[in-house]
Amino acid sequence: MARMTMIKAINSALDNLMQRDETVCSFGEDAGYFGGVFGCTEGLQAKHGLNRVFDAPINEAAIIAMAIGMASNGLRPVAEIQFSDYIFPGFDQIVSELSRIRYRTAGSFTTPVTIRTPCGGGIYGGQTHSMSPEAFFTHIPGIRVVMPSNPYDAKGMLIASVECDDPVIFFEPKRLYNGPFDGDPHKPALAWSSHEKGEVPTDHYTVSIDKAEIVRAGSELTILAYGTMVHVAQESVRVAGVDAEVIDLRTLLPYDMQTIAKSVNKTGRCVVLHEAPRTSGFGAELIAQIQEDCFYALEAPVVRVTGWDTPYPHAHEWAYFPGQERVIRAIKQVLEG
Amino acid sequence: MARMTMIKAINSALDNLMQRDETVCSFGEDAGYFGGVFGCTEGLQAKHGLNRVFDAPINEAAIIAMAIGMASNGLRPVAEIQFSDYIFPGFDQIVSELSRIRYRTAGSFTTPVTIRTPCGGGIYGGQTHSMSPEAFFTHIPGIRVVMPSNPYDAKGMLIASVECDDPVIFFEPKRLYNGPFDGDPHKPALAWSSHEKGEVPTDHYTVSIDKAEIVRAGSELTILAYGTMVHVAQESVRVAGVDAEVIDLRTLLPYDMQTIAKSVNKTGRCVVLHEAPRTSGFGAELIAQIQEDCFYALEAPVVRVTGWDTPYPHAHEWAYFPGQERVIRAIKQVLEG
Amino acid sequence: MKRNKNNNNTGFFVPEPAARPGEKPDFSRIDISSPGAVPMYKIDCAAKQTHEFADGLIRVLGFDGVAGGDWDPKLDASELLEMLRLISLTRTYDERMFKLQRQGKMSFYMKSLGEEAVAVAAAKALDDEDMVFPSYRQQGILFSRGRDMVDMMCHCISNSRDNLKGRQLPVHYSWAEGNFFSISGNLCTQFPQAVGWAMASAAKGETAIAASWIGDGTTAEGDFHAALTLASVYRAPVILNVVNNQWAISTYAGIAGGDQASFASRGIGYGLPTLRVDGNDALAVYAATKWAAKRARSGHGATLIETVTYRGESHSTSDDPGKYRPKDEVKSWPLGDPLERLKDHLIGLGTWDDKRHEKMLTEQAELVRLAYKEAESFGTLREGPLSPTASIFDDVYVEQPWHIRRQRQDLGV
Amino acid sequence: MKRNKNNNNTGFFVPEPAARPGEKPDFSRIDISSPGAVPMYKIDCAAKQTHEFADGLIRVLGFDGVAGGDWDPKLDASELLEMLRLISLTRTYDERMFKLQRQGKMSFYMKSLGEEAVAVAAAKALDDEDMVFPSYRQQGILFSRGRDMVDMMCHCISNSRDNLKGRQLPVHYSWAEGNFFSISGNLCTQFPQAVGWAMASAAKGETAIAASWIGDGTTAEGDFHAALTLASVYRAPVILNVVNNQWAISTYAGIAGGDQASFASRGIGYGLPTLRVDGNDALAVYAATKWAAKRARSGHGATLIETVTYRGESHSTSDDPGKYRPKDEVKSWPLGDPLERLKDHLIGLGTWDDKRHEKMLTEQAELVRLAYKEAESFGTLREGPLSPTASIFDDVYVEQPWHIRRQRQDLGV
Ligand SMILES: Cc1ncc(C[n+]2csc(CCOP(=O)(O)OP(=O)(O)O)c2C)c(N)n1
Ligand SMILES: Cc1ncc(C[n+]2csc(CCOP(=O)(O)OP(=O)(O)O)c2C)c(N)n1
Ligand SMILES: [Mg+2]
Ligand SMILES: [Mg+2]
Repeated sequence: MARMTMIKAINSALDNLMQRDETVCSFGEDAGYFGGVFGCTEGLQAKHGLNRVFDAPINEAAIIAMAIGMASNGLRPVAEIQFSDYIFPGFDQIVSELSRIRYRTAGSFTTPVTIRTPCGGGIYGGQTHSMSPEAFFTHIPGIRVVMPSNPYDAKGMLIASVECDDPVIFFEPKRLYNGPFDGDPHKPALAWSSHEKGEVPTDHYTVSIDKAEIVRAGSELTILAYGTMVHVAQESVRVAGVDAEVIDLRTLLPYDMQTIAKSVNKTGRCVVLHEAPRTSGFGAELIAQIQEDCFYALEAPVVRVTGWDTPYPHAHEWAYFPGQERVIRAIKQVLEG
Repeated sequence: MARMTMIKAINSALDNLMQRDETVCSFGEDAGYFGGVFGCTEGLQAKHGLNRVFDAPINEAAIIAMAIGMASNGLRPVAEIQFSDYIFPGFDQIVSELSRIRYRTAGSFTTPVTIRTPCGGGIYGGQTHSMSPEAFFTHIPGIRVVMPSNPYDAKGMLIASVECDDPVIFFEPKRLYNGPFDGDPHKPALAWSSHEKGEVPTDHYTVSIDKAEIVRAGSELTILAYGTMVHVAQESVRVAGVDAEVIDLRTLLPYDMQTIAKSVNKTGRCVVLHEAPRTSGFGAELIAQIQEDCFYALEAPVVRVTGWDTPYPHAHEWAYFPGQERVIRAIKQVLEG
Repeated sequence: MKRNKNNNNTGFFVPEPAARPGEKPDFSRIDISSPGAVPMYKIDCAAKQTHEFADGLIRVLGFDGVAGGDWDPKLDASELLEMLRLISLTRTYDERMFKLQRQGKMSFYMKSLGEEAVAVAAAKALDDEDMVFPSYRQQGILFSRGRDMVDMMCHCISNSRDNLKGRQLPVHYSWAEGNFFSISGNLCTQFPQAVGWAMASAAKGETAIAASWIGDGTTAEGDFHAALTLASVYRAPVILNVVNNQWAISTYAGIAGGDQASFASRGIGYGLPTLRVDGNDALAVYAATKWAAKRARSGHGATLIETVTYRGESHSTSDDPGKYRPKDEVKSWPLGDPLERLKDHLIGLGTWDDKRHEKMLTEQAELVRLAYKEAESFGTLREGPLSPTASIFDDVYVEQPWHIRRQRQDLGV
Repeated sequence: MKRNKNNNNTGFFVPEPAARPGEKPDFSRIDISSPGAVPMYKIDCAAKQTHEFADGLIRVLGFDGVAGGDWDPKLDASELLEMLRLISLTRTYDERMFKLQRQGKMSFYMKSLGEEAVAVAAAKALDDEDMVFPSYRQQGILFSRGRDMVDMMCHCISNSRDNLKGRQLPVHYSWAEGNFFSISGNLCTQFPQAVGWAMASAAKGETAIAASWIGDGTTAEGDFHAALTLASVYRAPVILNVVNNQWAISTYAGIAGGDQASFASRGIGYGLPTLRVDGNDALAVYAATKWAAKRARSGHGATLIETVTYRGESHSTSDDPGKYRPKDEVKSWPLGDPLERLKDHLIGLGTWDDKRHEKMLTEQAELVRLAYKEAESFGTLREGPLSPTASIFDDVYVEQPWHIRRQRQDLGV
């Protein structure tokens, strides 16, 4: 075991995968020689060779299409999209192709592609380096959508994703790359080395991409979060001094409704968090399903704490980011409601 | 006044617009000389000239980008995307550009583009001519999303869309182009000439793109629908013999929450319909907001009747399409729930 | 807004075809070099060498039926006959299926009339292990690779034997066993995928290459550029084919930029070798494909091939070409008919005659008729039986997740 | 999987730059023709005529500082001096802002070191009414068009005077009054938009044209193809510029296909005239832009221009180029420095000298220092004041809809 940042954990996952399975390859813009703008693929080209880890032209559709073609010919490509804000030129290849090839060929062609891409705000990236576009992907039948919130899960879930025969969109909350972040930009930055989930085995292991994790058991209310918001939730609960059950969803499509429903049926109250804009965000889906499955247990409306329905502003990052203050207000609201 | 199909109504709207405002122009694949694969722009090139109504190369990104550039230079382009299934190559231009230019320039550049595109199933179009992708667009702050359900609204809303200074995605339920469709494929096809909403003024008029319409007042439950599902809802209510309030949303972003909440607060029960896949479909957003605004009035879980979470299958169209049987079952469920 | 007609200094230019309905067809733009005008290149030549003839036309079969020039593949009579048979079979099949669609037997159909040689000759020049990524107008490949016609029909009528379980529109074939990739309804998406497939083949040290086909109109898509960029950068063993049949539904090739430069010449800016070929000349298509395949297989990377042909029928069963082009335009098409030209050649060689030809047509018609009869015994779209309804929930994922399972239960299947 | 190094017959090819960190820089691929090698074309020439030199280099300023050849725009000394001043000012500004970013005054910065002439000379060759759609490395245009430097800085430090209300990343300028379109963080999206803008101008019968700039790496995007297709088909009055500064963050131009063919040559397949220009030669850039602008304005349509230059600094404040290219690579760059070259030319003409040059540099540094002081008086990102917090909810739509109003109330602003 070793303490790793999320970047190192991802790197280690790719390294393990490539060592065990010669069909695994990895590519993206700046992801070859340089090792990626965040360093997730650093050293891998030198170790595994040019045909397995390489730079791609700046064309996200090309990157995804290349991955689809490779996967249909027996490889296990891991494509990196530099920022999830830039995935949209490749959206058609995901919606119309990647997600449907198994279906439209009745299983005779399959495309086990993993697309890794950093998402989320908190780094003063402005409207083109801060997006949380996960909701779009949860409306695409045929792909899986996952998002880890710590290095241990990142490695285990990435390995599980690449080994899974379904295509997976693997979101990496970039604000968590180097350390946990509880939503308070004024505190000194934390490092993963000081966090138990920074403890990462160097060898191969997997973390289920079907299961949510209850990161804090509680009875008063349920908080559903994923990515960076898991940490914001935990700290908000601590500050508010409430006995909340905090669930790290980890996987958004399919999501783990069993764990969610069990918790909400127990607490009767629920807050849903995400960084993405509210309208038609993934929180909407969660709430729709919760009110369907837990209606008679609910004692107050489920409350969403989300990014606003605007592009992500640069200077007013902290007015946009759904930080502790907003989460705590929501907690109070559902407890009173 | 005249009886018109939805196709003619759209054609008439464009004709009126081009007559009144010389900055309005219209283009798309096969939308020039030929007048579009559904005929919506028929005759307009001959009447208004090659520079105002013209064929575009088969590149949806190019079509939308061209519209953005033109709109930023004072024109009012109406871009046609041949099928909404094919809008995704242009998705980036919508998400990253069209929706944000006003915002990122603090209002100093604006891009009043209208994108018209046929959507929905019911014509044996298979997975690439049947999609209902509206939910994706409702998660994009900065654009408006509308969908008429009849010729009268189609014309009035299209004129309102083009005259609106916000970018608008204008979905045209292709199953309604030639007549209303109540979800029963075994009945003989109806024509708009036999429907009161087929009565369309030949002159300029507008229908609000901010307001839903209560197409049937009722007290027992509220049914929210848009596009083709409005007709399915109405017929299902008739067959089920319940006193439902049926609301044609008409506008999905921003949606008319006032009308919705008023109705649900009154009836206490609600069914939401759409053709699109369920998970993270637009129904999820409606339900999330309803449970927030009407929680204490709700007497049963809001039920979704939707397309399945699969690509749209060709042969089993009617097993996929959310027809009357499923709607009636849902009505019973919320009434009993 | 100024509403100027074309070619003025104000107003932008909107290209228009040489002839619209009611006007006289005009194909003076088609530059017809004689067989031999374009030299054969060395298999490892610099791409630049091919660019000189990016606007030319590789031809083998003269209009007198005689083969000639560097590119003559010098095929055996039996190989030539096989191509003739396949082109004719494709046409016969198309003809029947189109009619059956009109009779309501299927929801949709698309013919490849007049451009059958593009698919058939290319397929014959490729190895069976090579993966093809076709568009919807290369059904000829299926016949060439020996796909069972009944299976093809069962797909088109979406019955219980449809290998795609009724999930795809007719003609959107997929045949994994025949290395025939699933045809997408979305244009051009398969072009860069083919490059990725080819890269994987190279990475595995295998000899199979990939080939893909798109139409003239489809070249305008961004994915076209994606494919050429990838193919150029990684020197992928792939053949990228543009089937320029002059029309994209109602828009002529000029709307995709075809009046300004040939589609083959698009490859120049990527440093890809480009071959522009008479698409109605089965021998030229065969030779060009063979050359590109050999080049790819020997590690010299991708080739862009434009086949110049003419779409002889409507785009699909959904449009009426009389609304946008002269009704008899095909009659003026200067490159003739691929079937007739190959037939003339064979007759010239003395290995074929009109009688045998007639006999073949009759036999093929009967073959198709019987095949359809058999296909119908497995059901039709309208009457059934179809694949089991519950199967619509399969293959979305490897395993059915909870939410899809719930939906299946909801439907009660 | 076979793991072959490049150029074998198995394994696909992955291009690599001539030199990596620790290796000797090698620019032997840069073909340096002498001024005059590329002839001047008639304004209405056939596009084909320009294609002959799509791999050549239009140059005016020899390395001896003497201007020559057909393309010499023969500018007045005052015009030359103005360009010198603007190139230098751009550089001085960049230098200071880069440092200030390091000091935490802004979140991000990007320099145009070594390629300032591309923006400055082009801007000077355009009319002020022409709309520019730049990338993030053409800040020189803003200086050329006389934008207030304090305003530029206020944008970069996102303060209360930022004309974009703090909504955009630094250097993503937008200046409607100066016909400078909003810079997008998304690569290439503006390229086809510029064509649309130009078409609208033509449709309205106006004389303004559009010009857009992207980098070498960005040419790989699908929107590049969209732009060239639209520009070719509709003969739009637009200039499409590719600034080939050899690098795209850490990937060299070969990853975008630049080793196989010049970026200028991409235009050939669209029938667009192509000019490949020494980008560090302000006179050549000026002349090429002037030619393309005149051509566009007289109704002959679009031109593709590649300017060959070198990115002298890191990509942005976020990367360390020492990790992917030789540290001193810039010193080996054969096309020299645009500022030095123009300065030498002016000195050669006798209208400039080192002393005046030093004085100009000192004055500009002081100008920039004072401007920043003034800018800071309107706040900084860290300390504020910023635009009012409530303003983040404005301009999403013309009017604030109910749901955004609710969210504003939620935030309590
Ligand atoms: C992305 C996308 N856009 C639009 C369409 C609609 N469409 C189907 S075929 C076609 C024309 C294609 O023409 P061409 O590429 O010349 O091929 P051909 O039909 O002539 O073989 C169009 C516009 C589509 N299927 N996919
Ligand atoms: C669509 C998209 N993909 C990726 C990026 C990330 N990115 C920003 S700049 C850049 C490199 C661009 O290189 P080039 O086009 O050569 O321009 P230069 O920076 O050299 O001026 C990349 C990959 C982006 N901004 N947008
Ligand atoms: Mg065609
Ligand atoms: Mg560059």
